[in-house]
Amino acid sequence: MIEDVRRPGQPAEIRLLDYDGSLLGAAPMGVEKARQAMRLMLLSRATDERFIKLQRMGRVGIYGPVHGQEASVIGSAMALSPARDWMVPASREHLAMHLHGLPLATLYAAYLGRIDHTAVPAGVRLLPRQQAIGAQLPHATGLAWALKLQRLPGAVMVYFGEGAASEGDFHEAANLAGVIGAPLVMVLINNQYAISTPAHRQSAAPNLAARAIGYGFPGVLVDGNDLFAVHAAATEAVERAVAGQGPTLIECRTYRMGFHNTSDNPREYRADSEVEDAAERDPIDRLRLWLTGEGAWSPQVEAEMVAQVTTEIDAAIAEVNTQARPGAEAIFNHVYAELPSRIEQQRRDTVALNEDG
Amino acid sequence: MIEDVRRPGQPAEIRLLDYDGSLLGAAPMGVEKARQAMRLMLLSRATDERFIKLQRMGRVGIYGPVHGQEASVIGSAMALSPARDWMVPASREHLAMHLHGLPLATLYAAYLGRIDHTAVPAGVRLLPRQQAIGAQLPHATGLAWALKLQRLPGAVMVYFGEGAASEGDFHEAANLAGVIGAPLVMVLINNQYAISTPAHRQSAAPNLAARAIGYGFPGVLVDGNDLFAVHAAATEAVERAVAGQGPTLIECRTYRMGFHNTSDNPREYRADSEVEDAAERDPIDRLRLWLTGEGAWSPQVEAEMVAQVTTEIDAAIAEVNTQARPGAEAIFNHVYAELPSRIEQQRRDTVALNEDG
Amino acid sequence: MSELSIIEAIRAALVEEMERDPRVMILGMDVGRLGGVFRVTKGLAARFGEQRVADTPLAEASIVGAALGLAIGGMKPVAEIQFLGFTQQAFHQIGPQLARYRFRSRGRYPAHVTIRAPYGGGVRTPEFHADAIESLFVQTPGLKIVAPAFPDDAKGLLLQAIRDPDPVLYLEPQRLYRRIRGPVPNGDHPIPFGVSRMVRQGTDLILIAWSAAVHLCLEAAEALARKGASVAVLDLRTLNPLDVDGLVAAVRDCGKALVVHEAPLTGGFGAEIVATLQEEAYGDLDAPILRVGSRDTPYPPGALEDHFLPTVARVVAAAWATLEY
Amino acid sequence: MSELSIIEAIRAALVEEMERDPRVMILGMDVGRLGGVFRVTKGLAARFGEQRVADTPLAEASIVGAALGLAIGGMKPVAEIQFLGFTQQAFHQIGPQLARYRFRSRGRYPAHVTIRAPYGGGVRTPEFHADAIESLFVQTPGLKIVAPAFPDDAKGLLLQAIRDPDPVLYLEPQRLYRRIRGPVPNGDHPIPFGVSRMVRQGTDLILIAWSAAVHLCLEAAEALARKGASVAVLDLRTLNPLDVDGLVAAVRDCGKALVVHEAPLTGGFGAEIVATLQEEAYGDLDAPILRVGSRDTPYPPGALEDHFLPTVARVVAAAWATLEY
Ligand SMILES: Cc1ncc(C[n+]2csc(CCOP(=O)(O)OP(=O)(O)O)c2C)c(N)n1
Ligand SMILES: Cc1ncc(C[n+]2csc(CCOP(=O)(O)OP(=O)(O)O)c2C)c(N)n1
Ligand SMILES: [Mg+2]
Ligand SMILES: [Mg+2]
Repeated sequence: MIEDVRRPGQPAEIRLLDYDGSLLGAAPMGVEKARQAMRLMLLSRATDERFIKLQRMGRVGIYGPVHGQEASVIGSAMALSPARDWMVPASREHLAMHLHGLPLATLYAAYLGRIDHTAVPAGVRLLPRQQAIGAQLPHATGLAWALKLQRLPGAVMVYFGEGAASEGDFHEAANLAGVIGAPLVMVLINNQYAISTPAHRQSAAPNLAARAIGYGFPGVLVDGNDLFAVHAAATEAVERAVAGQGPTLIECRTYRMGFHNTSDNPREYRADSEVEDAAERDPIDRLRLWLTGEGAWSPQVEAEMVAQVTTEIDAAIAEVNTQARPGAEAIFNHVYAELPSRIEQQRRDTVALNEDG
Repeated sequence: MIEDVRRPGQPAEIRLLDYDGSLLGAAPMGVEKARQAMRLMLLSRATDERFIKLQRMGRVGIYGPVHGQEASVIGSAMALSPARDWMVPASREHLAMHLHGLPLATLYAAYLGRIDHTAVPAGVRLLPRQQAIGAQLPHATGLAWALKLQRLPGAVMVYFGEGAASEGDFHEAANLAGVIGAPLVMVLINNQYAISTPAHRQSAAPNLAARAIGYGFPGVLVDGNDLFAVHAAATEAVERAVAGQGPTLIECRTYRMGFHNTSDNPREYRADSEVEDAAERDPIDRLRLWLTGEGAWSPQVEAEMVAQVTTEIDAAIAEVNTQARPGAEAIFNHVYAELPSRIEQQRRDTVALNEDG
Repeated sequence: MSELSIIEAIRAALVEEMERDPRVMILGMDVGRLGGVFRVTKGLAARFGEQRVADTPLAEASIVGAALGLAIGGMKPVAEIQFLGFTQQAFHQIGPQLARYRFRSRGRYPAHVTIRAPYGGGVRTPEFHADAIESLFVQTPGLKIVAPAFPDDAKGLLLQAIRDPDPVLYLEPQRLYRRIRGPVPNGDHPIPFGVSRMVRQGTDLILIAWSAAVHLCLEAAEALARKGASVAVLDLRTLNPLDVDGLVAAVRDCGKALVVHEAPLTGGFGAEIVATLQEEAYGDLDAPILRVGSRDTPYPPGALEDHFLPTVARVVAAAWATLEY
Repeated sequence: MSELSIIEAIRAALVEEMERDPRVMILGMDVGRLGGVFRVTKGLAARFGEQRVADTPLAEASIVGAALGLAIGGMKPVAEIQFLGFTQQAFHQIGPQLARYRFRSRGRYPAHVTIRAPYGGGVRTPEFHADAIESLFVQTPGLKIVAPAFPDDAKGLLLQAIRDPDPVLYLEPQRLYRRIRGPVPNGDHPIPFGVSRMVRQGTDLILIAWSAAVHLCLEAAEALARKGASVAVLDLRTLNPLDVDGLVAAVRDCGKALVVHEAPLTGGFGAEIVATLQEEAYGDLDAPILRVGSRDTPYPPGALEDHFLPTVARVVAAAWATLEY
């Protein structure tokens, strides 16, 4: 009577670009767009390298690299229209945020302690990074609900990890989105780890895309290291959302190549061989092979592009370095629209203490 | 690329006993056991009637009737071995609790204000009713985990409504149970309403049994007004749990015939015709038809049984009436193993005030 | 001027504000067709449509979290949590998210959200339904906390809450919902936050309270008056912002004060009032400021709540002890 | 006697108690193979097996809720919440469930659970990771709260917590984890709850604190001593039960007191201490009891935390104001 429902109804993992760079289906973008994606992926990786270095130098507190997940992050973000759609990040989607309109300098300012230069600029439809795992999910549902209520065009894309998918917030946000028919695209980046916890200890489900069924909307499982598969799924999901067809859950199966963050040492909990295996499915390598096959890539092009993104990073960091470090009073800014008198007094005391010191 | 996953993988609603009392499959119990179930269902309905009356008389604060859900409640509970298995109720499973070993007088004591006579007796593997919707679910997972860790035989059966299935607690408890492979049977009593909110506003999912797939264990959907279907599914789920095969989710589709509780008036939010329709699928009527067909029932048998359960209720209430009402100090009992001095002082003050007054 | 119950006053504020501003909407469990378990929003779904008065699934964290998202998206949501006790299910979305979103986004996204929740004892509710847990929110910078005790304040403070650009937790005294009626000025009279209200004058002692406990204090003051003591009652009305100046001025006049609240004694907001007054008005105090609260136990079943909650007798006793100090 | 860091002391207590009692187990995120994000449980999974030192999914409410179920099922779980800030995700399972289960079940099911959580500032953590939200739990009858500041207390109080039949929230000062070492008696020396510890003697003023703030007070007392003031420091060690007698006695001796905590000022546990002392020792007080806490703002990014947190300078300034009162 009780059947093992683990088998039927399982979405298969969709792949469009194979490990060797060959196409398994229609490419969802042309060469130009793919080169642009490549640039963002290289910029992402270079940002990782730079910030790990800055952290080692003591200039940055903690940094969590994106290494390995670039196709998931960028393939999804490229499906959005920044002037129309909203993005709700978790914390490891730097280049998606940048692509959506956040200047690199604004992104970096947060890591470099320039709190008053971290605000998302007016007009950029982007929420701040979220440090409470999963907490952004109901915000995204509410935001998508607001679009629907006001009959505004657009979709909301929200990012989260397979760890976040265990939180009650995921469930409540997804279920509410289903009930509302909210224009929401839930991008679950399954990088196989939540700090040290492997995905198979995070859930016994064969895949997490299948959870969508329990909320009444479609779920799709894609190879998260395949830019094309991610982008095709995200594009279709955004179209569905904008067309009023409701939410979609996209599980991107990828792999966190680096440490969880700069305080972490993954050798304490996973074998090098596992990481080496995963390296063979590197999202950048795969796209490089395809672009090369299309005659649109060469080591020289790549070297130029790497030089370019390095310059970009240098410039952004230089810009941040010109920004004044926040004064003591910064902790009182934006707590309320207007400070209640008791806290205004604390503000004055704090500033005074600081001037004394 | 994105398929409507709402269709494939859907468990069909299982029914063994049709509306007219005819069998659609093998009966999971014999006539004797079915009569016993019938007795419990009648006792459940008579308890409803009595407590609604007592509430109207001002002797009871609030009462939430079980009317309509008897097959779900009793069919599932009958699958447990009280000496081996645990039961974790929500709040509307009175007769399941009784069947599992809770004396009627203990059950009623809570409604009649005898707080110190409400404890589950030692040896009865039952948790108290839960007023925070869904909060019992992680407790049940933990309890099932404890059985597994200690290699104790047994299963844990936890009850909850389709409303509770929207809470984060449901998700977290189910997912953890899947990871552990806990011997847990999750009985979701979908009575179509959470106060005034209809099930289709509670979730867009076509059914909630399908959520199990997202936690890596089976889900099954049964006609919750069919004692046999509920019992067969519950029995199999308990066997799976005890055999170390992990959790099962059982969605029992039934209908809340009465008000949410004595403070509620369902006419404010649902049509009488809907309730009249549902009455045709009454779980007691259906079993009565089958038992009659088996030659094991008659109006006279029923009249005797009703008289018997009335006597039982009378006796239990009479017993409660002999219990002393709790004194002021009862609020300080069982707050801690031993009262900290500050609260001990409050206890003395309270008792003194009470003696003065 | 109309004579309204607290429920009617709250409903009037909601209706007027929804008519004035199309971005105001209501969300929560059973708020639509049913009008909420207390019928506060009765008739609003019919009037404004089920889009703007929206039933949600049974999941408090998503109600608050979605309200924040709705606000970011341009709405002014009024979220109803069925009972204050169940804000605990949404706790991580209130303090760490709603209250901090303006700060985290450096002003880009104010959290223009009101959370309404009934609370308080004396009406024999099931577990959790009466819990006076307001003090679990008083250490949440960014979150304003409002607790009216009269129909006019209920309306005026709710108008202010809905307009206030900061998130507001608006606490409704369920015990008083229909029990008291009072004059409420017609039309648009929002009441500013952070201003307490002297609801009874007196010279010997001041009783400080908010929400339903204000009425307990009025009864106690009456009883004390019969014994010859002149006792004032100050209704705080908002816990954050706290009217420190008003408190200090009141204590300066009387020299003696007593705080009364429905929450358990230890860790209740009474402690903050005492600590603040002790710091700001030490020289004016002629006696220790005692506190009368509920007992430091879980909220007991209804039949026992009278032993748990503060009573007129306990307030009178503490008042005498203070007066005789 | 061994010289241990706080981390080592906590680990020692866990190991000893797990060896003594097979029902003691650990659950939480990353506690197994990794040994927790701070490596507190390092080596324990290898020693006791991954059954007894179990990694859980990323879901705090289920960690606490399952711990309660495990306790009902006969285990003595020690649940780790990765950072105290994330107990808010589990809030509805702590106060309303864990803390009340004994009461609700009329003694049938005591909630024999310990929750361990690191907290406190000064180490430039990301948002939420430093939040000193202990006062959100002080109005939770049934829940004991422990906050050691030294290695010996860390061990002895954890031994007691694991054995205590009531649920215990055990707060670990992450700033001190490896920063201080101290003598810890070998063997089984549980420390009873509700007994504060005078960690520095003095006659002019007493500083009252717990957890990392105790060390701030010791520094401040030293600075004040250099200026000629004799300042005592009292380490509360447990917030519930609160050592009221110890507090009163200490104030009686000095006549002046100051409370220091890492939590924001308003609504912090300092308020309760002031209110209690003001009530219990009014006649012995020679000055108002001031409080030094963090600012009433959200915890700012690391680079700004020094402006937010109490500092030696602020403690010294408040102490002088009190001494000169
Ligand atoms: C609510 C909450 N619990 C715990 C943490 C600590 N923590 C930070 S990152 C992380 C793992 C997140 O895993 P996942 O969602 O898979 O995202 P990933 O780090 O892999 O991108 C944890 C547990 C947190 N930040 N928030
Ligand atoms: C956490 C929580 N939120 C809200 C409530 C108020 N409430 C009591 S019963 C109920 C509906 C429950 O619906 P369901 O889970 O379907 O169970 P049913 O009442 O149908 O048996 C609600 C919302 C509550 N008790 N607990
Ligand atoms: Mg991950
Ligand atoms: Mg229901």
